Amino acid sequence: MEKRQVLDPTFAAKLIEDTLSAYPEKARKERAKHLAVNDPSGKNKVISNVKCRPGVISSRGCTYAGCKGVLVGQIKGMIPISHGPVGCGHYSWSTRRNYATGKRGLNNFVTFHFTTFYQERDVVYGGDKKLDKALDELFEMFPLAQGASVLSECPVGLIGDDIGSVARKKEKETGKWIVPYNCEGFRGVSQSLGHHIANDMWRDWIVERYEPKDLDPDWEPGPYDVVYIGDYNIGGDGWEVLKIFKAIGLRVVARFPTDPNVWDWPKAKYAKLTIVHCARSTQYFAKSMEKKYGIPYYESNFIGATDTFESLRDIANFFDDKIKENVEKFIEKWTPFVEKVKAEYRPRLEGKKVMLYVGGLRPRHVAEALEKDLGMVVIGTGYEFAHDDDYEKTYPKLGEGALIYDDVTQYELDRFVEALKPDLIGSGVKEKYVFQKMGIPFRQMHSWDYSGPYHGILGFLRLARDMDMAVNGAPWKYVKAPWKKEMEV
Amino acid sequence: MEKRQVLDPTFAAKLIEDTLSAYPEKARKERAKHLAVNDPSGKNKVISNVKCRPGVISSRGCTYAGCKGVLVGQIKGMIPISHGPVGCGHYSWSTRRNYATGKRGLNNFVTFHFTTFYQERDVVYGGDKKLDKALDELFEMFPLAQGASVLSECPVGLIGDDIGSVARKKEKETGKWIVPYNCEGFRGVSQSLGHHIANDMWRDWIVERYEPKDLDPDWEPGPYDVVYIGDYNIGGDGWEVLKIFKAIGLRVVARFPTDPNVWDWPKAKYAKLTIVHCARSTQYFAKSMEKKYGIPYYESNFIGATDTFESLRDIANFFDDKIKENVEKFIEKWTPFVEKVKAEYRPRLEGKKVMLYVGGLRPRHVAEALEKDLGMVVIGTGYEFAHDDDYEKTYPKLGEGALIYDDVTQYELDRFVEALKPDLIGSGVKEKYVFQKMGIPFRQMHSWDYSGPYHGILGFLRLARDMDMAVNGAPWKYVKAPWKKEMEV
Amino acid sequence: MAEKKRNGIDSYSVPEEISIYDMWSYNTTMEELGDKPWWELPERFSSLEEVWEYTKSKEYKEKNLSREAIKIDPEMACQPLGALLAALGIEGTLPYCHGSQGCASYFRFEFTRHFREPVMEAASSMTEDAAVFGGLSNIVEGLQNAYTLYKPKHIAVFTSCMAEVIGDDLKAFINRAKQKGSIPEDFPITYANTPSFVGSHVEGYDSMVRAILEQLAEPKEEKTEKINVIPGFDPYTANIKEVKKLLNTMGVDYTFVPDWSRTFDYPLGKFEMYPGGTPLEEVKNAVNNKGSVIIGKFSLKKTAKLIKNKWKQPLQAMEMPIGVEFTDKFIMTVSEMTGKEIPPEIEEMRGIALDAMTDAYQRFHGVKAAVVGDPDIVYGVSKFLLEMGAKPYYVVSTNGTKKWQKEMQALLDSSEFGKGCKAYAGMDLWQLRSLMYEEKPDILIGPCDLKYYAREFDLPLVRIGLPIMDRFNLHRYPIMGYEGVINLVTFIGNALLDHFDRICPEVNFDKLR
Amino acid sequence: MAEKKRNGIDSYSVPEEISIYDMWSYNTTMEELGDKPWWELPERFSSLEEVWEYTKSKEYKEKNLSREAIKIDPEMACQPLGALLAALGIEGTLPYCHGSQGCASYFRFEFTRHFREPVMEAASSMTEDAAVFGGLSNIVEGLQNAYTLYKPKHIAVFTSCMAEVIGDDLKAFINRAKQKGSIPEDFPITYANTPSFVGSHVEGYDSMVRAILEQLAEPKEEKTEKINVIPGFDPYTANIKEVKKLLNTMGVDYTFVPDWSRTFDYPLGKFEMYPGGTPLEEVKNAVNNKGSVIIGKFSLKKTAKLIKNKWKQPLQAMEMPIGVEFTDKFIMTVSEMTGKEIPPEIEEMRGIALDAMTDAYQRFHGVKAAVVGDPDIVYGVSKFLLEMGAKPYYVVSTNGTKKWQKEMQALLDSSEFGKGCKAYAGMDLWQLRSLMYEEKPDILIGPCDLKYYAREFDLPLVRIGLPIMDRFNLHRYPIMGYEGVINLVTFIGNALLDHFDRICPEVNFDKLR
Repeated sequence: MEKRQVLDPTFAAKLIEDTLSAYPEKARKERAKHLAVNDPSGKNKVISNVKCRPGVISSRGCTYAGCKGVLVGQIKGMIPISHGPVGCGHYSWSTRRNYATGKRGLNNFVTFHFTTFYQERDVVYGGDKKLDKALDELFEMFPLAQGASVLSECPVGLIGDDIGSVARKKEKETGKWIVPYNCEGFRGVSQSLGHHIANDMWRDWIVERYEPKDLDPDWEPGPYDVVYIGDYNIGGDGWEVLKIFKAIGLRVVARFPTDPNVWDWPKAKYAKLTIVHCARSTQYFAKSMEKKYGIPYYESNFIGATDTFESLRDIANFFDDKIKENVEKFIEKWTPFVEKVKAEYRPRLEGKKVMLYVGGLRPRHVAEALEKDLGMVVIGTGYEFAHDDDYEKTYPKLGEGALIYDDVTQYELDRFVEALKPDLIGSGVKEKYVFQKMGIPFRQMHSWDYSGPYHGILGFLRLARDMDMAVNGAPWKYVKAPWKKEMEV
Repeated sequence: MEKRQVLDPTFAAKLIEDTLSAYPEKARKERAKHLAVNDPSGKNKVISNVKCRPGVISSRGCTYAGCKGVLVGQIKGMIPISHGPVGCGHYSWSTRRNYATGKRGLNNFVTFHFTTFYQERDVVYGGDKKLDKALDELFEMFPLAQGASVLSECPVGLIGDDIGSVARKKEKETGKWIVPYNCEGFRGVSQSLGHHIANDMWRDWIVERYEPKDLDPDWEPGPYDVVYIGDYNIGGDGWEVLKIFKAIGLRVVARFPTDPNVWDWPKAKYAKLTIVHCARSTQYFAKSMEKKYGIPYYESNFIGATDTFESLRDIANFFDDKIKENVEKFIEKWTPFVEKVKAEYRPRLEGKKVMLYVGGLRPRHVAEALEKDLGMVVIGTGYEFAHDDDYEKTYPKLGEGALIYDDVTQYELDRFVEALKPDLIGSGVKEKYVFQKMGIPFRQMHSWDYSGPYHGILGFLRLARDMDMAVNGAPWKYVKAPWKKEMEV
Repeated sequence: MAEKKRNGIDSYSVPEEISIYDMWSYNTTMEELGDKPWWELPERFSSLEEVWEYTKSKEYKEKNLSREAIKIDPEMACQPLGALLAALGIEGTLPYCHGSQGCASYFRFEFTRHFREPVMEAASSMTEDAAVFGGLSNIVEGLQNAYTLYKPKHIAVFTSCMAEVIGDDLKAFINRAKQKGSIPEDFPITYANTPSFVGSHVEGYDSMVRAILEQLAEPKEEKTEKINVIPGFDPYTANIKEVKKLLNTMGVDYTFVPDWSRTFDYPLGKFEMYPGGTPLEEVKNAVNNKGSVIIGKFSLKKTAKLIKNKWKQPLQAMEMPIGVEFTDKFIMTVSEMTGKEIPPEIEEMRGIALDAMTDAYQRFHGVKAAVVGDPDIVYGVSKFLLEMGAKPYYVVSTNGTKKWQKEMQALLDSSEFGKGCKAYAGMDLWQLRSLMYEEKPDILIGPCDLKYYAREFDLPLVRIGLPIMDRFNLHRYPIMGYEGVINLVTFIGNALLDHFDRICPEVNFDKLR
Repeated sequence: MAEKKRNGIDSYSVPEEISIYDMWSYNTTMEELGDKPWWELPERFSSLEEVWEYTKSKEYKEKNLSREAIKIDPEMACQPLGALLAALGIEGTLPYCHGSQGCASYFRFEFTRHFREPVMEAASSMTEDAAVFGGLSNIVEGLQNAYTLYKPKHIAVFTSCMAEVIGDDLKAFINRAKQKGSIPEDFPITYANTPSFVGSHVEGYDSMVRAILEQLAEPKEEKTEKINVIPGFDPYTANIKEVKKLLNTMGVDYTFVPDWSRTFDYPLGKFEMYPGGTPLEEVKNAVNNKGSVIIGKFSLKKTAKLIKNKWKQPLQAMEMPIGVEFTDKFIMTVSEMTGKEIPPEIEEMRGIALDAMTDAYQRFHGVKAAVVGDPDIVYGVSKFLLEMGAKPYYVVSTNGTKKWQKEMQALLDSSEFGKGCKAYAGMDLWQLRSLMYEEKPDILIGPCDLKYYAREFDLPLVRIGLPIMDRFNLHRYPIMGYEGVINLVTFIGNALLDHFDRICPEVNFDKLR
């Protein structure tokens, strides 16, 4: 991408400095390392994946949230047990719009809240026995369940319960799959560790332990087998992508967490390519597959038309000419549609300033879609729980002078927004109403704000429509009372 | 029924006298003739079916209301045209819960509002041409219509339009049935004339003009053929009765206005018996059939279990032993059910005082059901638009001392209610909220208050339940603020 | 896995051995009862389906839209109904309908069903003899009876068709009644001519409001510091309360006339013959106030002329304050006319309304609505929809004039969200049906009569306007003012969500919306 | 004659040539994508239907009701959430959660989704090192950062699990932070222990309310003429406004504490860090007021003890004023405690509520409801239902205690309409499902989580309580007070009618209801 300045770097640096000045000494020093003015060459780096400063109001969640809420809770056919007190399971009950087919209570447990409901006596005497019994009760209630996922909350780890041995014992007794996740919220510094734990457990407790033929005797590997991971299927995102893979001749033999069919996962080790959408949450798995089975992986982006087409061409390069031809045909077929969408929406969005603050991939994936396809200008971006590699991938994609903020605090983000007055902010629901109060259009970019799918080509229309709806939304022009207009300009 | 006193006749007479004292001289004299203290022997008569006094607030409707709203508007397959200005059709649009099967807009026009929408020019230049054109447009819109009913509003008659000749002309042109009703609101003194007009027109324009074989070549008369008329099918009343007729072996060959299949009406002249429910609105037709074809008629009452059983036995007497046996079997089968309903509700209603003021049959039909089956005590009743014969049938059915009020005025009814403090009032929606404001339970007894069916045996359960719901309804005990209780007793 | 349907609302608190009987057993088909529907007879149409499909066709639509002599489901009532509303908004007033037997009952029905409240109205109850001799004797006796029995402080007389066709002279007749001693000479009686074959309830309302203001007026030399606020025909009690709340918050001294906010919303416990209304003294004095604001510019043309031309009062005749911009306009208009500043409390209310709008607008964006009802109400509701990014795609007012249609269309064209939207004056619902088969909207907004079409098209219906006879309390929730904005967001937004939750596939059945 | 289903809410304002694409095209079956569901594999269950039917059986029900170790869809949150609500009801207060990384985000999620408003809360963000060394350093730095950055007037500290399991001593830690100069010595910090493995959000709310009242109290010799009004855990802003309206109408001088009515309902235009809350001066002085009324007797047991035993104030701990009788009781209690007479305006409000009740009760009579939620709320809502003649057939409170169950059952038994109705403490929704398959109710009332069951049983759902994440503005409509009675009549009554209009046969599709 050519070099372009989106903010005056001196101004941006001053803004960061001014903002930091409000902190006490220690926090100021620490927070300074998380904030930078972008130089696309990556000269100005931020640090990341370290503890929050206490007291600052961070948006981060915890390891349990990353493990249960983002990944494990979505597995179809596995009962996700929030193991511990009632709260964590309550707050993460159906709050992510990760879609899955199946019938609730029969073979789909995604929209439930299962809790072992720790009481004081469980904290004092330990909860392993309760878990043991809970599993019996659950399989009695839901005989079609393939198994259960046990997700530990803080007290479980702190009091030294051993969910691993309970899992092993009950697997033998019941014949079900039971996967223990020690994802207590106090471990790690954010959601990120939760992803890692989930990846490792899936590899060790499912993919490595079972063979495809155990579940599907007729199954044979094929030349176009791929695994698709790291797409949360928000609003149906992943289904859009699966349809495209089908259109270009690939066979998706396993996937998560898009409507994740856990019984297919053992096939992952026989695939030809692992396609990763959110590298932050699922590249651990991809790397394991590469290391142990030599399966290459590719980090895709299906947000935005340009990146979708580019990702497809890249994927085709792992295969033969047939797939390459299919991809070209696909692109040819859909280009007129993409142009129509751009013609409709780009003029309405061109040059609009955007600030992003999201999770582990969208701060750069979305940024690219908004800039390349819709002509918007991203003047600030940051991650809740990214690592260095994420930022390394980010710097070159953003314009010069853009603010980079890692684990941004409520205080910092408020100041940046007040100073920069963006036309649109894309972040989470906790931020949404703060900025809407200021009269600034906002989209929740974790959950697509109850919309979606945004992935793929049809999703691009929805993305473009929604950005227009936000930026040019009807009520915004009424924010200020007409009798106040002259006084407060 | 044995003689029993429900109010002290001296007290009742004094109440009437006191109430009348508020009137100016002329109105007092006139109104005095409409009010009486019941003597079951019929000694104290009221006059009826005369003009309202102006200015008094009467509940009566008009001839159009009686003709269109009560009878003609319900005919299935015939498009009811409110011929004149827009209002009358608007106010009578689907406001009666007279049920009919069929598909709205295809072969059922009961829930529509059709108006020729007179404007000033139509009043000045006449509206016959407009009607002519309206009929063409309607048959174009609704090709499955059997025909149309033309219902005149006031201006039509006042300016001298001739809807009869328009109807005849259009019948020839279109092959449809077109029946003109000169039911202008200024004719007559109440709804009553509207019923009469409808009866006569149906006889002259439908029953007399067509033969059953014209419409149903296979049809043959049978020994158990009856006609059922005067049941408005409120909330499905008529269907309950039709089911009973079927159960006892009668064949209903024509009926109105229960889901009225106009194409069957010509069969009426071949029936063995005309069963009349509301004699006030449909005995004209029954008498015509008797006079011209020697078909006897019977005035039934299917409100309440006792009267339903009695009516069935009476009807059976018009037929052979087979029907009589069927009726006895029917009664035997349903008596335990009736006893259960009574056991449940009678103790909750026994002795409760009721005042009624309804239309043309219910002031006595309902009174009987409430008294005989549910043990309530009717202390006052009256008709909006009855004639002498209705009152003659009423006196013996009510207790001594009960108030009888014809075309009661809002003023009179308020005074009576204030003085008598009944436990329940059954009247129309215009009265409902007046008396509810006073904290007195109320049931709309024209429309069954959005409930029903009340007819027949299952309807009796609903009737009993609803009376209990009204009299013992939960919110009534809260009417007075608790902090006011001591002060205002 | 389907559940057997139950008629939930009709579950009984009856012993089980009784309740097992199916109380809706009349669902027995007519065929079971031995009926043979005529349309199945051999010589008739063989297929209902075929005719039904025809009624959805373009060909049918063209015929339907070109009808001239018949209206099918028009959404409007007649003049005296509006006159009745105006009369009920004045203290101690007995409305009196001079016309045929029966009209008065119809008007009372309409309001009593809509508000679920008593509605008092006397009538001349003219019959055939009056057609021959005129209604003089009816009015002479009628006024005497009404005055004696019901002890009003004022009687408002209006006509229905018959009196107009036979040419009764109201003014002369009333004078005659006074001469004859039916009522005292100085007793205030106002009168208006309101034939049903002209205009609609809206025009009748206007005529009666004008008559009351004009005929009761007691002009004085000096002007007061008060203003008059005069609502258009409006079937809500809460709208009046909301507008008065805004005026009170601003500290404005005003006469709200007419005012039926208590007439149709007063406590249980005691029946009141005259529960509400603008005090008569204020009505008499309205002529002396320093200005007037009409909220409902399509409803009050004659009244506007009285104030402007005869009273020569400063007058602002504006839209109903529905939606944020028209409410702002109302506030600023009042502020300008009275010199009162707009206090922070008003801004707080406004800001909360904006908050509700921005919370919900993404559910409104692009949603196509069919909006049906009186000219002023659909004008305001459509404006609100545009402010939310929704599309008032079909704006239908059977009683809208050509002038209304032009202004309505201009409003639609003034917003980018109004693209493709159209205003239809004089249209009836059966015509709207044809339009909807061409392009189906997402929601219907209007009186309860629309329910037949909501069912046919499986669309949500938000009930606004008159009549609403099948739901509780809706007149108790304002659609005007900033509070009205919040209610419209709630009612329309949640209706869209209810509907979507119902029709969406299970995978999309989200706990977050 | 069926219409093709459309996803109405998602209609697009896009050019036609784009909009023709079906945006919900992912409804493509998984089979089309080459998936084979595992439950169709030969060795597995051959029939989903069979298992589904089994889950509706009596046998299943018995197993389901005897579960001991797992809860399935329990309807309750944990203590710190309640503490957060209490803190947000105090002027200038920064809530501060001392516990693991992440908890605070969950609590903020819950309220921000429910109210659609910003929710501010700082946290200690403890991680593994704190598990080893304790949370002292986190709180010392945390309080300093929070104080310096966000400039609160008061910080309210509460705990989540971790701090409780490792045994952090809040009081000592806070003193330590002050000694270290993190915050000024005289800066008010209150604290409460709120472990998630004890009680629910309701108990956490109680603990924090008590802590705030107790720890901020500045007792004086003299008593004021004011009373304290203390609400139970209540996820509405409008309830507070309604109760205050009643108090203001009575002319009572009161301290309403805590008060989040503006916290979650303030104007768009400017973000406010501390938009609402009871003034701190009033909170400090609450101890000196002449009496207290608790509205939410199941929510505030510890607070009640403080007031009664420690403050020795006259205390009335009563039901939430939901429904007419509990509202009457509230009015009379306040009147008695303050000596203020009950003015006619209150009677007017009450009478209008009664009017709405009697207009609608025939639609409620005998209707069986499943009512789910917090103990105080379901207690009040059930009372309202009984007052309407409806049957609160299943009253489910996962966080209800045995004592609550007993009192709730007694309330049900006290009414003839409560016959057959039952209270269920500790029950979860999956258990309620089994009950409902035995006897299906007519309507569900409770938080939005019930929607899954509403869909399964095809029942109307009236959303009351916390959380409501899928509808707009409901917290802006009170369910308390006389206004609340009207709203409950409207919401429940019209939901019943909506549902009936939907499921009734066409012959019964009436324009009048």
